[in-house]
Amino acid sequence: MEQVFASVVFNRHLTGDYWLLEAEAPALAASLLPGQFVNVRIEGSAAPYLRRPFSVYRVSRDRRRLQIAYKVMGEGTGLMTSSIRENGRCDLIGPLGHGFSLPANAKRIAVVGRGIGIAALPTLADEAASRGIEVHAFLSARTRPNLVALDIFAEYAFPVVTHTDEARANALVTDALAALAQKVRFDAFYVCGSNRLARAVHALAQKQNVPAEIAMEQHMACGFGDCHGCVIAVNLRPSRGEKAFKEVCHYGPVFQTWEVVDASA
Amino acid sequence: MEQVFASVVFNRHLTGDYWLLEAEAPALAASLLPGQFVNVRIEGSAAPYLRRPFSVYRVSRDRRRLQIAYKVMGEGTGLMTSSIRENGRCDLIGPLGHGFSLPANAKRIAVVGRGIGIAALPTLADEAASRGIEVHAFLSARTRPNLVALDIFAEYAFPVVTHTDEARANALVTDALAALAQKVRFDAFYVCGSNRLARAVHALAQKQNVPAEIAMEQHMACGFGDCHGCVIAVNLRPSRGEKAFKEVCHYGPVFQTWEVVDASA
Amino acid sequence: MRAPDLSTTIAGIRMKNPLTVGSGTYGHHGVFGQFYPVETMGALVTKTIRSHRWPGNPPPRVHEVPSGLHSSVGIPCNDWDYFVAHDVPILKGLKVPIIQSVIGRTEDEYVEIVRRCSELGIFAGIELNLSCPNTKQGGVDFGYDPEASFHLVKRARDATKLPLIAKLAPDYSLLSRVAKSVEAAGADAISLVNAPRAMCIDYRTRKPIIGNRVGALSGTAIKPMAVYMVWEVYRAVRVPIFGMGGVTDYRDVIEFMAAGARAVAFGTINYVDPMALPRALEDLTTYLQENGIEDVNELVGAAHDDRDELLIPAENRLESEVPV
Amino acid sequence: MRAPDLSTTIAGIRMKNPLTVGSGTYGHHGVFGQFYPVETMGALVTKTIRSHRWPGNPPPRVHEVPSGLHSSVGIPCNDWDYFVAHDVPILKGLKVPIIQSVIGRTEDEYVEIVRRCSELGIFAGIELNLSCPNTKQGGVDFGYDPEASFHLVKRARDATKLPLIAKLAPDYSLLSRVAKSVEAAGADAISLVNAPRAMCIDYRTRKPIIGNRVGALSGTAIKPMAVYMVWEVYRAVRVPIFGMGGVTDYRDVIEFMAAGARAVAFGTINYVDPMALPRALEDLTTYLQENGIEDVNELVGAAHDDRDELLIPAENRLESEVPV
Ligand SMILES: Cc1cc2nc3c(=O)[nH]c(=O)nc-3n(C[C@H](O)[C@H](O)[C@H](O)COP(=O)(O)OP(=O)(O)OC[C@H]3O[C@@H](n4cnc5c(N)ncnc54)[C@H](O)[C@@H]3O)c2cc1C
Ligand SMILES: Cc1cc2nc3c(=O)[nH]c(=O)nc-3n(C[C@H](O)[C@H](O)[C@H](O)COP(=O)(O)OP(=O)(O)OC[C@H]3O[C@@H](n4cnc5c(N)ncnc54)[C@H](O)[C@@H]3O)c2cc1C
Ligand SMILES: Cc1cc2nc3c(=O)[nH]c(=O)nc-3n(C[C@H](O)[C@H](O)[C@H](O)COP(=O)(O)O)c2cc1C
Ligand SMILES: Cc1cc2nc3c(=O)[nH]c(=O)nc-3n(C[C@H](O)[C@H](O)[C@H](O)COP(=O)(O)O)c2cc1C
Ligand code: FES
Ligand code: FES
Repeated sequence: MEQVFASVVFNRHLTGDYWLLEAEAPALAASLLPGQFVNVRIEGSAAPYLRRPFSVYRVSRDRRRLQIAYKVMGEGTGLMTSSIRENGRCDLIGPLGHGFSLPANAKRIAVVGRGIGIAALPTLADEAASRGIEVHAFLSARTRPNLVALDIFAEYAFPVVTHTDEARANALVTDALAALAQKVRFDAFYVCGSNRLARAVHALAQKQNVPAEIAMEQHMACGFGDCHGCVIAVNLRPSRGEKAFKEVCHYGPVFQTWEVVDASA
Repeated sequence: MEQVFASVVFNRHLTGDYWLLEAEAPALAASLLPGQFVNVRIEGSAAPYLRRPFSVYRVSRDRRRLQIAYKVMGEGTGLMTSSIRENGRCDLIGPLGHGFSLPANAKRIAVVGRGIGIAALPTLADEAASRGIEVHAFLSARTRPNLVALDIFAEYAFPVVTHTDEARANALVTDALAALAQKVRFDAFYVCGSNRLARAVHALAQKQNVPAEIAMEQHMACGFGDCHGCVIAVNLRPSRGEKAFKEVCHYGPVFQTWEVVDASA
Repeated sequence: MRAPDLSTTIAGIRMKNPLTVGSGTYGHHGVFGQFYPVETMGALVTKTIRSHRWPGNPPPRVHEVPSGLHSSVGIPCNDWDYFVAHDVPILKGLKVPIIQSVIGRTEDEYVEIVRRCSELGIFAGIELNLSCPNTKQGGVDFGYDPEASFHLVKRARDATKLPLIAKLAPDYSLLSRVAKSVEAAGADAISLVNAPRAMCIDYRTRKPIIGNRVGALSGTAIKPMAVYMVWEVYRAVRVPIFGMGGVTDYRDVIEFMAAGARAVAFGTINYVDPMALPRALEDLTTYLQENGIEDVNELVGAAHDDRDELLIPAENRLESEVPV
Repeated sequence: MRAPDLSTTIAGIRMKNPLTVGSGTYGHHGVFGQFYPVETMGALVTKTIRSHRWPGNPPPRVHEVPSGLHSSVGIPCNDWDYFVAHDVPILKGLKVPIIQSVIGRTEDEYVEIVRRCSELGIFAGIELNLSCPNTKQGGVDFGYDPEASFHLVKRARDATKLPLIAKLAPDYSLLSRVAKSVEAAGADAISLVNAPRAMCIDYRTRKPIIGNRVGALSGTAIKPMAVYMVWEVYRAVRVPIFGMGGVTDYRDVIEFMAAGARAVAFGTINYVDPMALPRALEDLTTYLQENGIEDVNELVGAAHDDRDELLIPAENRLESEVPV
């Protein structure tokens, strides 16, 4: 983990509400594990005050560059579109947190993402691909253009099931996963970006007795464990009961689904 | 006086440390008097918090557009260069304050400016020219490129004496004025941008018994008289003695030199 | 859908909407309505006046800080005769309830100016600016001393029949006690916060920047503290609250009302964005409509799950604790 | 030119430079030096610990505000055995004076944790975080009550021979009196300011944003108030001051020192710009050189024209006023 003033390769509109930022940051890119994130400072402006956390979307093959796919939400991400410029620099801290783990002999995994949650999945897909693991993607978003990363799954010819609210407002993309899981065996599930999907994935994982991981979000001040600001309530044992607050930036962002599903209820 | 969201005609580098902003603001430009100022809000950024006051540098012949010549000093003016864009809008309040007055039958006046103080003089020169009054300009700056407005005085073929610190660090541009004033009669003096020059002009004006005006600056919060923040100490009588605090934005920015020279001493 | 009811009554003063201005932040040398009709607001709070002429503090008086204004104007004031001759005729012409803010250096000065203002018969209420050092009692501001503020408000109470509003400055240790004191002494409402004391030092000269050395801090920067204080005082007293401190738009108005304010004042923002108040009024109306809220007063205290399950402990709320 | 002398001694603790960190703003689950060697700073102030396990406050705990951070973490804490087993060995390895911050819910808890920390023999000093509601005395924070803080510091004084620093939260009405109380009770230094209480309310839900409802405000926004308070306390007491509140760079360090701080702590900025402290150290050195200042201690109190011509009135400074 370190602070890097990365030189910006590009920062441009990606698709839908998303922008894509690519920066040269070998020190971070080289050691980054799937599911880890970086914390971005918007320089040259007194506001926003805090950094903004983003999953690393992709690492270049030579592991010198990394990408962030970010949705324009409020002041911070709005300013990112205008103030982070090609050939300029970008103040990054990373890699942060604990990422996804792939079971040792996994053959096939399912990744489930919704909205900006999808942005956490490509690094996992890359890692799985490099280990010869087959990835099935189940991606959901409000609108079709907001389904980022379709091109990445296509690169590997991984099967992708998509869902948009425009098309089928009340269905869940995990319905397709549940149906498929009756036929083929998945060695692990991964989910990100929706509580509803997390609950569905968790239920499925429990039924099939396979591990399931979830990448969590929480408002952060530091991103590197110093402020104790980004806690969520987690179950200390799968059977529930005892709970504790854990920092998403330090113990997460990736947790076992049993740790977090229903923990704050 | 009103608030106007003026449409920006251009905002570009002028010369030296100066930028020139031109905006379409008929409501302000139509009624603007020489020496009045506007208060600019930098929009789309939480910082800076306050508006920034600037003399109006020039009004277009059709009195629909106005210009501001501003020196890049700190955060506010720095952001003005990047955030105020062609065809964008610019939040202005004006015209503000009391400007210069030209004696009824004046034939010849002298204007003395240093640094950003020079930016207050062109509106006066325009007005003088329109009344057939001859203007002698005595302009001083740190470096040659920071002598703004030379082109404007040249338009009218008004004689200009310049001075830069590079050339003659310790001399005053008013030395030339003092010398000239022994030969030709000036009906009024105007000075802006330097205490030293103000004292010299005031001394000369007293000796020759002609009116002398000075455009003052003070840190401001509102610019339109509501906060009482921008006071300076002024003499209530030419003979000095009694003093009072007066708001630069409301009673000024233009004062008689006797009101302010040595008032705070 | 029915247009929401924006009117409110605070300290017996009927306002057609809950928006007003912080004393000293609106009104130009006796000229009001430079940007919009003063009648747009529910009530007008005027700049604090004294019973005597006062030049105010030496310049520089204002200095920008991140998200705020550091200032020390010192409440300059013309003499009473000038006020009567110059300001009163203008104020008389305004069709809006006027709350005149006053200050004194001693109890007697406060009482004197309250009496005079009362007699003019043109004000809807009087706001006591308690942020004046009580030189007889060690120089602590009246508003920072539960006993001094009690006695002061009591004497002012006896001097006028007009609604009396006590304006408090930010504080932590004694805020609720002072609030209870002024309530017990007969204040009809509490106004808070005034701008807290602050200082900026120039790192080059290593001297204070403001002429008075000590100044105030106002604007966005103080809002989270001001909201907290309104929330705390709402739990400590029953009189209504004028909330302020860093208000910039309708969202801030809602924030202060939810914390417990019945009316909300625009302060420093008037210098920067003079149309902020009328715009907030429009946006607030839309908000109420969109949220199906028919009466703006429903917002008051909405952030408190249960007003009677008070966070500040019961002992602090006993009437006996109030100095008498 | 000679390199300026940056060293200082505060509360008997020798620091090689006057820079330190605010408790709770530096140090990652017992890991220090994530970005630069912890030995860069003159002293390390650790996160406040309690004598017992405590989960801290419910999320959300942090919320951004203009120029600042609104937060309520609630000082989560492992139990003492964990601290001894896990943190102490790490702290022992650091080559920097360590000031351990402690808190309790009662006087006894404070005394207990002070005693335990003392006995470890690894600390250069102990900081008493006085921002805890004194539930036995109506729930006002110890640090907001001159008497309670006097008694607490006195008992802590008796429980340890280590330098004792009393950390105060922002206040207006009683700040100087509390400062004098803790000085009279034997505190060797005063640390100020802790983050003031604050609240943000979501205008959509009209409920407080932070899980604990009430949170703190820290960062740039509070700096002008913090500088004022250091300035005021410098005039009220003779013990040295650790100044903090919104420090971001060397200019802020100079500002706090000129106001009266002998050491200056970096707080919230550590979350945002973790290299702020080492950069400020470098810039401060350059500043001293460029200004021909040979000893950094010359900056202390430079904003006061005359320390003995005090603005806060003499009565407030009488020793007899201190509650005993
Ligand atoms: C570990 C992690 C990974 C993330 N990865 C991505 C990603 O790859 N792509 C992406 O588009 N977004 C991602 N997010 C969410 C992203 O951080 C927020 O959308 C962003 O901070 C919004 O900033 P803003 O100023 O535009 O919005 P505002 O709403 O104005 O932000 C206000 C405050 O809320 C915080 N905040 C707002 N939304 C979130 C959120 N969802 N999670 C945490 N804090 C939030 C901001 O950081 C800021 O402090 C991630 C969040 C976390 C915690
Ligand atoms: C009536 C009037 C007319 C002016 N006309 C011009 C002009 O035509 N061209 C031009 O370049 N400048 C002019 N100035 C000065 C101009 O306002 C400042 O240079 C500008 O505000 C600096 O802002 P900043 O954020 O870049 O600098 P910073 O130094 O970062 O500003 C910090 C604060 O100090 C204030 N401030 C700084 N310098 C001055 C100053 N000289 N006068 C008043 N406030 C100041 C700013 O407004 C701001 O509040 C004028 C000032 C006044 C009062
Ligand atoms: C320049 C200035 C002058 C002020 N004058 C007065 C005053 O005369 N009387 C008063 O009670 N409050 C005065 N205030 C305080 C405001 O009314 C208000 O309480 C405070 O600024 C907090 O609100 P804000 O942050 O919205 O400005 C003044 C504030 C400023 C900034
Ligand atoms: C998230 C957070 C946690 C903090 N934890 C502590 C703490 O445990 N003990 C303490 O004395 N102060 C604590 N503080 C207060 C800081 O040490 C400091 O006094 C305050 O934040 C003001 O400085 P700043 O504005 O530079 O942050 C904390 C502040 C923040 C923002
Ligand atoms: S964001 Fe600071 S501990 Fe996680
Ligand atoms: S700037 Fe507000 S009165 Fe002049």
